[in-house]
Amino acid sequence: MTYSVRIGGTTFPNPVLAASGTWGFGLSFRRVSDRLGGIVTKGITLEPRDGNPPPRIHEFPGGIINSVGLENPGLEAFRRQVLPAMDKLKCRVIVNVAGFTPGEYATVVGRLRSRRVDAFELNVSCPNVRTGGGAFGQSPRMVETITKAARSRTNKTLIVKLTANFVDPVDTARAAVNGGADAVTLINTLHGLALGQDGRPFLGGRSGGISGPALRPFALFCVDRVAAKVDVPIIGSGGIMSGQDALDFMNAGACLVQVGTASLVDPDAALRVWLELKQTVPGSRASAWEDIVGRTRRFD
Amino acid sequence: MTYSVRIGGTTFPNPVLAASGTWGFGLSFRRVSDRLGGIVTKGITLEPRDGNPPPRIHEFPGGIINSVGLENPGLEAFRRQVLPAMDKLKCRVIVNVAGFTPGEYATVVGRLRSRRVDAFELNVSCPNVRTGGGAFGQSPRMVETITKAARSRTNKTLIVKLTANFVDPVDTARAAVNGGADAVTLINTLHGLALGQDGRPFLGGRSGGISGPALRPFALFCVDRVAAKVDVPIIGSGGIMSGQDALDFMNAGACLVQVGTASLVDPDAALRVWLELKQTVPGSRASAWEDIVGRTRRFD
Amino acid sequence: MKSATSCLAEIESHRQLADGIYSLWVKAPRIARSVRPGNFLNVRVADGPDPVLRRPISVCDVKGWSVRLVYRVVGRGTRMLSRFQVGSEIDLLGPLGKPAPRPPEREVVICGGGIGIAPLLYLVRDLVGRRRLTVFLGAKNRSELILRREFGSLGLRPRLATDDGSTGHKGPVTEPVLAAAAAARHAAVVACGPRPMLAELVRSLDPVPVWGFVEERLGCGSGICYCCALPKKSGGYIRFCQEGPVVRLNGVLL
Amino acid sequence: MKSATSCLAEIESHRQLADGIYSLWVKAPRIARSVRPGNFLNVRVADGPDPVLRRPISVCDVKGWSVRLVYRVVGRGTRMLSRFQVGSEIDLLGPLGKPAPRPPEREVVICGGGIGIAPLLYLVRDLVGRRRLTVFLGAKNRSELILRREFGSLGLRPRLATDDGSTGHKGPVTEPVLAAAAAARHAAVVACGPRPMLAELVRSLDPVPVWGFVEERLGCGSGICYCCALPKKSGGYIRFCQEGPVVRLNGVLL
Ligand SMILES: Cc1cc2nc3c(=O)[nH]c(=O)nc-3n(C[C@H](O)[C@H](O)[C@H](O)COP(=O)(O)OP(=O)(O)OC[C@H]3O[C@@H](n4cnc5c(N)ncnc54)[C@H](O)[C@@H]3O)c2cc1C
Ligand SMILES: Cc1cc2nc3c(=O)[nH]c(=O)nc-3n(C[C@H](O)[C@H](O)[C@H](O)COP(=O)(O)OP(=O)(O)OC[C@H]3O[C@@H](n4cnc5c(N)ncnc54)[C@H](O)[C@@H]3O)c2cc1C
Ligand SMILES: Cc1cc2nc3c(=O)[nH]c(=O)nc-3n(C[C@H](O)[C@H](O)[C@H](O)COP(=O)(O)O)c2cc1C
Ligand SMILES: Cc1cc2nc3c(=O)[nH]c(=O)nc-3n(C[C@H](O)[C@H](O)[C@H](O)COP(=O)(O)O)c2cc1C
Ligand code: FES
Ligand code: FES
Repeated sequence: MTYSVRIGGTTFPNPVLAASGTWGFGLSFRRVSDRLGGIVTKGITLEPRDGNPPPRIHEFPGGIINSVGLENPGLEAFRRQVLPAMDKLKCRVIVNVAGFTPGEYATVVGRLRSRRVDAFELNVSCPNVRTGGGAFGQSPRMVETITKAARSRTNKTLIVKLTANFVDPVDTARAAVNGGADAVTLINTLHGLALGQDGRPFLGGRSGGISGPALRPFALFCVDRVAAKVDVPIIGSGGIMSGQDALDFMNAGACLVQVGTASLVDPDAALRVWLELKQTVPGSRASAWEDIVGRTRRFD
Repeated sequence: MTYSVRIGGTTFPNPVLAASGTWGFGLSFRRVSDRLGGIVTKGITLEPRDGNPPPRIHEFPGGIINSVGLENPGLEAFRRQVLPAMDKLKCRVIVNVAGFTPGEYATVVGRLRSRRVDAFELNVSCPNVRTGGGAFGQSPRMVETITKAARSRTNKTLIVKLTANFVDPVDTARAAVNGGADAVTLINTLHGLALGQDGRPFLGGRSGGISGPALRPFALFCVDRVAAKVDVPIIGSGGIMSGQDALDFMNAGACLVQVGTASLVDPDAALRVWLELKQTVPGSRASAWEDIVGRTRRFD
Repeated sequence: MKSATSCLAEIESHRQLADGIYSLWVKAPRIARSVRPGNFLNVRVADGPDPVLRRPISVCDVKGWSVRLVYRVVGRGTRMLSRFQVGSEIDLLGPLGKPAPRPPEREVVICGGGIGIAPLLYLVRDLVGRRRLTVFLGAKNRSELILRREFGSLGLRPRLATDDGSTGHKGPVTEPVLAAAAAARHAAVVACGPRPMLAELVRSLDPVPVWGFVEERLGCGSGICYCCALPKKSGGYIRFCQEGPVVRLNGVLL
Repeated sequence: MKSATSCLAEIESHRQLADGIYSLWVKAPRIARSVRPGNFLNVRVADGPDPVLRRPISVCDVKGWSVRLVYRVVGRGTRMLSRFQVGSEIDLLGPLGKPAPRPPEREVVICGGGIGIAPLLYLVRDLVGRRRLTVFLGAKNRSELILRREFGSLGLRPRLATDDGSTGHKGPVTEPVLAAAAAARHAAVVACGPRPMLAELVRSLDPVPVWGFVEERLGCGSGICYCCALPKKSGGYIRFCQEGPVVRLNGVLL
């Protein structure tokens, strides 16, 4: 029996990935990275970015709001300094890419030809920057344009990470497919605002993105909805903390899942999710996931 | 100094309302109802409805998901049996109305001429019924049509309760204003799915609506966003549990707030929210809320 | 119905009765004064919103100003409840639910299974002397046959059943109940226990009236949220927290 | 840096030092072995996700296999922490953060304000005998001047200051510090306390190097989330949980 999952040209040894922005570049906890299905890097932009002023994180019951604002070293420093260090990772590497024009996505994707990069995840859904990012993800047309632009520059596996902020992800998932995506990730963080006692926005970036268990039932709804309507592999993301949570997303239709906020609480979380998930799978099929992915719809 | 707030033709003695579906018809806890700014009834439809099969409620960290499915006695029974009993209430009464065609909204609104009804809240955003309801709220055009239809049948204060499920509430708020609404309520519950261990949907209605503190930062974001872009009075709703939460929504731009899920935990919650909110207000202005509503945008 | 309020009650004693089953006495004069058999309390187990909702627990007994709850740890909420210390305060909403009606029949058969024994004690206390009672209590094993002494001190001799035969009849408690109730043709049955037990009683005893405590998933417990639908045989639902928790099982779908 | 793991550590003692200030000893051999002055632990205070994040607490002292944390209750998380019982286990992630560098200067002035006294103890233990130390401790009042005995048993005579004058200098601890440090021109200062205190030291002592423990809002504490930005004077941010918590304050915006 195999636990592996194939998307585009990439085979992931198991379906649990570390989510973008919550795992750095996979280097801090290699003992975990190397046992996961793969890791997704922090979002990379063409130019380096300092990110948003502090505070960048706020808590509310069941979740957090972050406004990191895509702090990253930029394409060139990533290529020259970070990527070589990632050579020692033994897992699949997905590079998360953000941009402010479709051309920027294409450029970043086009220049990362290293074999160390297995796939790209186009982040058209980051709510923490004023222009581009999140706004793109709310327009199916822009999603298609960006995906096409990136597709034309790479043969690697191409994933588009979608938002459900004020847009039906069914529409943007279709757009991503039309643009040539191999898979979609559902969902990125949801817009969130937190205020201080005097009414002033608490976060340095004014508002931020909601993640953690509070996001889970909405994310799960989105996965189920897109799975029912669009024929595309789905990577589930939103509040996954346990093997049962991961199983829920797979039942709803995801073939891979990402663990984000949970890793902030415990760096072993993603690995624990994988080990717990593995426990729940009966060992009788050629592929462990055959009976599991999309199971929920069989009860309809 | 006054704590009252005026919307359309209705003056609310204070800005805290009990939210629809979480306060029945205000009769169970009159000692609370009578001290609130007002109460919003359970959603009323033209025909009686049994609602969804159980279970109708599920918990997740920081929130709940409900799929009551608009169980209600229908317009006629409401008019004949419930409304007379509500005569003894000493507070403002807003009747929440749901429908499956624009005409149904209009009919319900048109037939409720009783002076006991101060205002209507058109629920174009209930996620717990397959057709109509939620789907309407995702289309600005439908929102406008429904609002117009209702407006043509009543002179009472007209509020439209909007969703942020897969639609930008800025667009639907504008539509509501164009249709003749006096105010909008932001936001109704967000779609949520919960699964059992075997992948089967947990709720009898399959999926449901997320409410409670987990919804709060997203709801607050929506209020702030609409307040910045649309010139319409806003009633805030989503996870309000304390006076500080209510103040947050007013700072973000709401002139009234609704307390929903908190009342399920403690029937005194809405009253407590009001008393706590009152504490936070400096007593120096003609209207207590002058300096408070929309304060957040002054920091931009 | 009087509208319920929440109150903070001091915990007077809190101990384990059997594996995972706890007995909690709280000092709650207002509740003790007004609570009726069949009522339940909605208990706040967290001081924040996780879990958001209260947990409904039936009143097991009342003595002076004190109220007793007996509960089984089945998940996160009841586990949190089990950690409350003597001397600390607990937030209770109630009494909630409709008082259990006294069956008009002169003869009443009581059937409690597992943790379902607990809510029957206070109800039986009310019926003693008013009806001819036969009490049947069943559980997995001897140690989970809780509250035997309390039933005994009401002058009753409960007939016992355990799955493992460690005490009384070996097998489900429904077996001795069915034998007895079939004999007593004019009896009513009042039962509390797992759904399959309740369903079996209704099915096998038909048309004998069976009243039962049902455990439904609640939202508010106080009638305002319509989250507690119990399907009626005739279609539609009853608002369980208002019409129950003790309902005539013959009329509902279990 | 070695990558951190979480572990369950048994609580050996837990007591109140002053109003709202607690001392916690845990048995954590792996941490005790590897922790360095300046390191902190990220403490899980809830068993569910409310609050979601851990709470960072500096290591105050180490003895054998045991680690001491001293903290002040300021909000929900620290209040939950204060309720942990002796004998129970607590989930700790660490050691985290960069070990505090030993200032190259021969003379070091230590300045602790309020709860900021706590992280300095372990650091001072490391410096004793290696640098000439002058220790200044300040607090609101005498009872909040914590850990005086511990500093004393290192052979140091801390100079004290209280806001209310109940012990030592009456007024902010910065006053005696500034007097002394201005005299010692080649000293470095290591400080921990409220931001205004730190800012005042940097401003008044310029260009004397001031090293300080800063309290920034953290996400992971382990370098993977970029939520802990501390603005540099030269623009941009340092990733505080990796470069701190002890940083050269002269280079950052407080
Ligand atoms: C009117 C009423 C009276 C009750 N009286 C007692 C009693 O006297 N003693 C006793 O031990 N138990 C009683 N229960 C059951 C008790 O409320 C549940 O066991 C408890 O809510 C489970 O909470 P949990 O967080 O531990 O479990 P969870 O982790 O939430 O769930 C575990 C299981 O408990 C059940 N459950 C969860 N929430 C509810 C809910 N709100 N209502 C009903 N079931 C739920 C679910 O079926 C679930 O499978 C009563 C229930 C009701 C409705
Ligand atoms: C590296 C580091 C070491 C620390 N060492 C100690 C120590 O040894 N002893 C001690 O008493 N305190 C220490 N703190 C501060 C301690 O972490 C906070 O007081 C605690 O997180 C507050 O949590 P709360 O839930 O009680 O407060 P909350 O209710 O969350 O908030 C109360 C206040 O605490 C602050 N706060 C909340 N979360 C954080 C966070 N993650 N990081 C920093 N501040 C926060 C906020 O400014 C807020 O105003 C340290 C902080 C850092 C970053
Ligand atoms: C601190 C933080 C930083 C993040 N940065 C990125 C990012 O750079 N690119 C991206 O696509 N998603 C980013 N995300 C979103 C996560 O990858 C994930 O999709 C989201 O948090 C929901 O999953 P979770 O609830 O498991 O965290 C970030 C999330 C967090 C909490
Ligand atoms: C059990 C339940 C039933 C509800 N029924 C209705 C309804 O009939 N009509 C409506 O407009 N909103 C309904 N709502 C939504 C609430 O009025 C409120 O807008 C939402 O729950 C968010 O606020 P909260 O987090 O304070 O609960 C319902 C919510 C709950 C929890
Ligand atoms: S549980 Fe809310 S109405 Fe019954
Ligand atoms: S707190 Fe996460 S990187 Fe510093």
